Amino acid sequence: MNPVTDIYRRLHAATRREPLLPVLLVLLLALSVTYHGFASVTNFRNIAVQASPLIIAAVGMTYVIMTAGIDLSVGSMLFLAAAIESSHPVVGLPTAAVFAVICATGVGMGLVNGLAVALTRVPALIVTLATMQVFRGAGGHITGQQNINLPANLRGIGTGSLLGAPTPILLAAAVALSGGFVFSRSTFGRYIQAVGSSADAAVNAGLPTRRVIAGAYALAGLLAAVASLTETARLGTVQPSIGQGYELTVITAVVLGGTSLFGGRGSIGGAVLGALILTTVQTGLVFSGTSPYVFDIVRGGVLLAAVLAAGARWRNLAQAAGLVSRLVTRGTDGPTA
Amino acid sequence: MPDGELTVASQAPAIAVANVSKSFGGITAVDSVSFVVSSGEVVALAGENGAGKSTIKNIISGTLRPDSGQVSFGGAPAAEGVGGAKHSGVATVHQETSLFPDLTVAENILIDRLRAPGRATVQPGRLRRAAAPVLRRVGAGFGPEMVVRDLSAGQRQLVEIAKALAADPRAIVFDEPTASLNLAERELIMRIVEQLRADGVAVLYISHYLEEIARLSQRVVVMRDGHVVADRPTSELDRGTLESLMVGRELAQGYPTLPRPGNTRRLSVRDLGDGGRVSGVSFDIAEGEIFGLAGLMGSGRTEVARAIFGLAGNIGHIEVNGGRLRRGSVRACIAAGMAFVTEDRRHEGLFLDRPIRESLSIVALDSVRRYRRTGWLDNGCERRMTEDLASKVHLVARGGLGADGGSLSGGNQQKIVLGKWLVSPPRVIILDEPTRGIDVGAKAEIHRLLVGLAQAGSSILLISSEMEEVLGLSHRIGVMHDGRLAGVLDRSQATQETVIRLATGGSQ
Amino acid sequence: MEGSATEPSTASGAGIARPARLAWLRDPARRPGWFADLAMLPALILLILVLSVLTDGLLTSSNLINVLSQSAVVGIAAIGATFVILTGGIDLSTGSVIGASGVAGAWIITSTGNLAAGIAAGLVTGTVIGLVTGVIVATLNVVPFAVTLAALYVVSGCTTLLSHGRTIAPMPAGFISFSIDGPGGVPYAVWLAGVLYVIAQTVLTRTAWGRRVVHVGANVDVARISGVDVVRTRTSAYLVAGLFSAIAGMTLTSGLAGAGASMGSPLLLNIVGAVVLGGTSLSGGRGSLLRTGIGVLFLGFLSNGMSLLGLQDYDQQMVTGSFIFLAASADGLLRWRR
Amino acid sequence: MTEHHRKKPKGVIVRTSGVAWCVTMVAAASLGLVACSSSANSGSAGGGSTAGKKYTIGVSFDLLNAIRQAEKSSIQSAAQAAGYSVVFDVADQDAQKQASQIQDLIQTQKVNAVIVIAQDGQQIAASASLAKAHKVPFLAIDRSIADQQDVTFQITGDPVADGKAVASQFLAAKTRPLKVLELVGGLTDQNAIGRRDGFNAALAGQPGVTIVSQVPTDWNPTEALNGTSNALQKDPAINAIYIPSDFLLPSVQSALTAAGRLAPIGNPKHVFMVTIDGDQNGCKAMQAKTLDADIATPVADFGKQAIAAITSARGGKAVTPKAVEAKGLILDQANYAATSGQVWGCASS
Repeated sequence: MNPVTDIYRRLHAATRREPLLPVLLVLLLALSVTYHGFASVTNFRNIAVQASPLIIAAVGMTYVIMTAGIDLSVGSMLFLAAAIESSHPVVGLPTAAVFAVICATGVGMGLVNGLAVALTRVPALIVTLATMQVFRGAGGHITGQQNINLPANLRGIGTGSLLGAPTPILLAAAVALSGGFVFSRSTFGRYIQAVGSSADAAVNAGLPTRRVIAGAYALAGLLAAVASLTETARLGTVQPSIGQGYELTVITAVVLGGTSLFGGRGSIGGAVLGALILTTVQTGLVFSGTSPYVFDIVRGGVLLAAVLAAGARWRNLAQAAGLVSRLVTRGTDGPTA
Repeated sequence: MPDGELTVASQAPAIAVANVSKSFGGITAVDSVSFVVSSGEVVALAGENGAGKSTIKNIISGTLRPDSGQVSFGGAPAAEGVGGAKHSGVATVHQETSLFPDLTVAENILIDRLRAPGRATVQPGRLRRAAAPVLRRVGAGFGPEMVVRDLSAGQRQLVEIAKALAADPRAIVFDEPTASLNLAERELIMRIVEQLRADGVAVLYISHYLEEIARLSQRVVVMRDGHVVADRPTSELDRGTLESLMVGRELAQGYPTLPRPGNTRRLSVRDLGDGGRVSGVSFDIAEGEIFGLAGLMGSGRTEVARAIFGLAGNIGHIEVNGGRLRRGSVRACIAAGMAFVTEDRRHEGLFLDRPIRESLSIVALDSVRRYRRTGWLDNGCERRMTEDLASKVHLVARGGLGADGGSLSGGNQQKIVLGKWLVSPPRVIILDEPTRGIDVGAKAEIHRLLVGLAQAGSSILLISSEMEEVLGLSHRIGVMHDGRLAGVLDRSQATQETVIRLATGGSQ
Repeated sequence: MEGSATEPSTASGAGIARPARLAWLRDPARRPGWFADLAMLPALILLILVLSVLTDGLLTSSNLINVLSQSAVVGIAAIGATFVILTGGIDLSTGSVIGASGVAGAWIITSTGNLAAGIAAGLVTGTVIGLVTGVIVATLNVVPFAVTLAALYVVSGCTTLLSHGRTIAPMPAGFISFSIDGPGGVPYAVWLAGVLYVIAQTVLTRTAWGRRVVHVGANVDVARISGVDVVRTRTSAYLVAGLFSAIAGMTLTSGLAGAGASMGSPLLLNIVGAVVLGGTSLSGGRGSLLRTGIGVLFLGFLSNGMSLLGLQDYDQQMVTGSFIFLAASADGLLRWRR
Repeated sequence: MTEHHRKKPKGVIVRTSGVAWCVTMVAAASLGLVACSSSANSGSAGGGSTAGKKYTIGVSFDLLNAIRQAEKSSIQSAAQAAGYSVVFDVADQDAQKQASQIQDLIQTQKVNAVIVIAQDGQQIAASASLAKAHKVPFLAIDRSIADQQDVTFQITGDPVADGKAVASQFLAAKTRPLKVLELVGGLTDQNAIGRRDGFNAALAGQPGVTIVSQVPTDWNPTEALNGTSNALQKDPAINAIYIPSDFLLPSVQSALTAAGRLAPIGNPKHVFMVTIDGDQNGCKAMQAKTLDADIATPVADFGKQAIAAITSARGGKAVTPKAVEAKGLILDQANYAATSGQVWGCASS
């Protein structure tokens, strides 16, 4: 087996597992060709740094969506963690202590979601819709809606660099790798997919479904806090508008990555690639200098394309085309047909 | 009858149920049930649907807590929850497969032992190596790396049994393991049960098939309406008494006499296929004729039925009453007067959490309109239509037609799935395993209904894995083998042997 | 678990076995369907009582009219959202459609000065967006959450692009009066919302289409096999949602005497929250417009009461969030406890 | 036959409403608690309508951030001085919510005057005419209202003028040619549109000053940070940035430090920056000489002149001039020592 075919085989296996890999490469290539400033190490480093918080939050969200749940409160958790980080007693602590406190807060917030979803039969969408407003309100209470600047040591996480690479990238890479490892190689990861795949079978098999679900949301809370650490460190200040609408961006990245919203099927690698693609598109738009209004349209279009590609099986598409034409010819005869 | 005297082990019985009771929302499901299963013994648990067999199974397996009474394994009282049963070596094979569609076969089988003791992580390779021998033991023809979503119903049942055997338990509870299996696979399961008994494992075998009970069990526990009505050695019970014990009244023996079929061709199918394994199937059904479709599990019978009704691939040419049918659309089939009774009544038959009235009136909803063109519904007319349908199929609904579909027993649910098509007499009725998993009494009623419909002129396509039922009810029997129609036998030539020969690929 | 209704021992005799002891409240068969829909009414009444004690001036007629007119827009859009949720889907794009239809209508009104043409344009815009979303969800069998999320971005982006982010104003006096004055001091918009609720509830319970919407949500396979045109029912549900969002958009434009691209986006949370608060189940197949109406009023009185209490902005968010969870868990707690 | 596990509950009506009843009781109790605690610290009379007692002013802001807090305290201090009490609402950038809140203030809480920062200049017209109908003075600060007829008094910044003022700073800049990165606030926010259009109009056709890229931020600090670093990456020759509001300044500063371009004036790598509003960050940046100019919003005037207008309106006198356009106070390196005292950001820092 000469090395070339070996590399080709492994690449082929990788693309079969992660269909998004070629899409990202083609996108980067196209942008590098069209815009001269794009194809430079600093730019790729920039994209990676900007994508890091999204990657970290997307890994947590993938675990939640894998259990056939959803977490709308990730944006508000980001803000509350930042608020607590900038609040009086915590901001004075040494960096390691702050890091520990914020991670503990994250797990606490995640557990609030997890226990509510696991113990009561309230659908995850509603639990997190409620906690989204509760966390946002709590954060506002703590910061009193002021802009609070962070001391230098806390900003180090965002702007410092370790072993030559910016810390956010290292953090994101660590979270992605450990997330993937835990998912495929730990019983918790297997149980997550099992619970999402069929809740009844999980009860029958005696799996600790409630603990698994609570664990998934706790993990999502922890990663939201870690994402908040990197995000606020880069921003330098804590402001009331942090994390607003962030949950929709994170969900877009996870759905782009091929994770099914019905639960059971998905991949951590997909979420990471989804986040990178979204950030690359955002950067590409700045480079292309198109009018600012177009940003939302492009983001919606990318999500729609990903969903159509993943959701519709091609046979189904042909059948759908036939149906649509028949639907149109017969004319929609209104609701009282 | 199993030979050799009973070697009942001396020490405490493997499974002991001591006057267990359980009720749901005021209605008692089981009331002070007691019996024991010692190791090295197969105890059959028989009873009509709704007699409480599944409740007992769930209590033993730990998914349900009894209101009163006690379950103990090998003398020690059962711990709380599903884990309790597992720790004391009791495995359960559920009838509704409890598998994870998105996980691999190996992960499903070893779901509660994913990590080897002392190892920190899960090794997929080790899982596959551990699962392969168990799969071979149940004779599964597929590998441990397959994803369960891609397996057929029969294959999933084999994985379910392999999962129970993997824990090499001291006692196993089988809940109708052979319901969706064909003859060859059923034979394999029975041999496994006999092997388990020889190895000293205690087996509680829940089944509707009286011949299986007769062959496998030493003792039979018969339940009716939540009580144990008999707990006697199998040798003392012949088929007739067993049936009457279960139903509590005399059962009309045999099948109703068949009317003479008409000669005008009602349904003609030409080289039908679903784009997959099934192809080239052609047959005709005359007016008032019952055409049975037999064959091994996975031979494509369900696919044929679904292809005709537009639910699966649309290759081939179908004519109803001479009119060509536009393929691939359920609504066109219904417009042409066809009806389809689905195999999986709980998920495709009726609404479990909507009133029964809505499940009954859904097909003919347009005929219940008050004013011709508008969509307005006339409640009074709908109530009259549904009550007349319910009486036509002898539906017994304790809470009236407003109660939810889920509150009914299996037999009554099946009557609804059939009843909703009978507003106007259908020209063609396709039935896919109409009497699977329902009790003897309800089964007889459905047989009478089918024959009545045939008399009224509808032509019926009956698919059933129960050889006795297909032979008893059909004018002609088509036998499927590996996706092809192996042959069509007339009622006179059709016997169990000839059908089996065709079903297993032999010549006519 | 055995079916709770064990078959009576003697299965003799056809026909419906009359339930033995008939407590009118306990027997679901005899109780009219809409009674169960009032599950959240005691909660609403209690909330109003508590708020009227804590603040004064809540129960004055002018404040009651204010609450109704303030809840009219969310109420009308919630009708469409209810139909979509009943089919088992969800429509995140309702906020953007409110903005889009408002801007389209306002643009036609200001450029041509013809009120009727403007309103028609707004309604057509919303309905077309609903149809496109519905076709994608129904025919390509794609997850509604993701499709409507994409629609949210695309629609708001296009509206902002076409209107260059500017608010289109002023509106003709006749159009503004639609949401201010009306018979008995109650604005026409509130009467419109009330009439729409009555029509929608009747259509849902008394027409074949309404029955089919619920059946597609309860169990799509049973519906498909029983001859329900699942694709058309789902598509028409999103079309109706688009229409109601458009009506809400025009009402909001008249209320604010101008239309802005992002005027609708903050309303999405209230619309979905109100539908769920009322008790319509997110998995589809269970719910009604009566429940949604109660949910809308609940949120309306809650936010009105809190602003009268002078609660800080972030405290209001916390209270609203906990109320949505508590009301939803009232139903959930029941199932969990059993 | 195993039963479907998640069986629909035997939802007997008595039990459902029973649970709903007790759950709402708990929630109502918590609401009462929050209400008491919050009314204690918001200073306004505890929810009771203010008939007969102190003259009450109802205030409705579009959102709550640093500059709004400053405006809130300026109103509160001026009102305290004049003996008025203040009831305070925030509309979370939702025009309809703002209209509802103003309706509640006027009709239910029966406030004697209303001060508003409008989420949208045109869409606030309905509330203004409501106030006029109830003969309640309707004042607007910071953001102008399009249709003046129902407004008693208005003291606003002038976004277009602020944009022009920033442009004049760019024209006065010594380094040539200026390649400008223009950050845009909310795409649908009339204030941001005014500041952008004023700036673009003033720079149109000017030699030596070109806007190389426009980056939308939707008033979101993260998008400002990422947008700036991407723009710097795309066009390293950028040597001037227009920041429509100070609260985005920290993000731009982080992006510049990451690109190694944050340097005080005089250092060749210095990027010419001008911003608006004059908050604490702006003032600090002026001291550190990394910021070239800041068009400070006269927050203190807003509070004082609004309360003064109310007092005169209360006395029956017509308020003249009806609309005051308080141009931004230009604070640049030259007049820093003299004017920094009047800038609200520097006063409190």
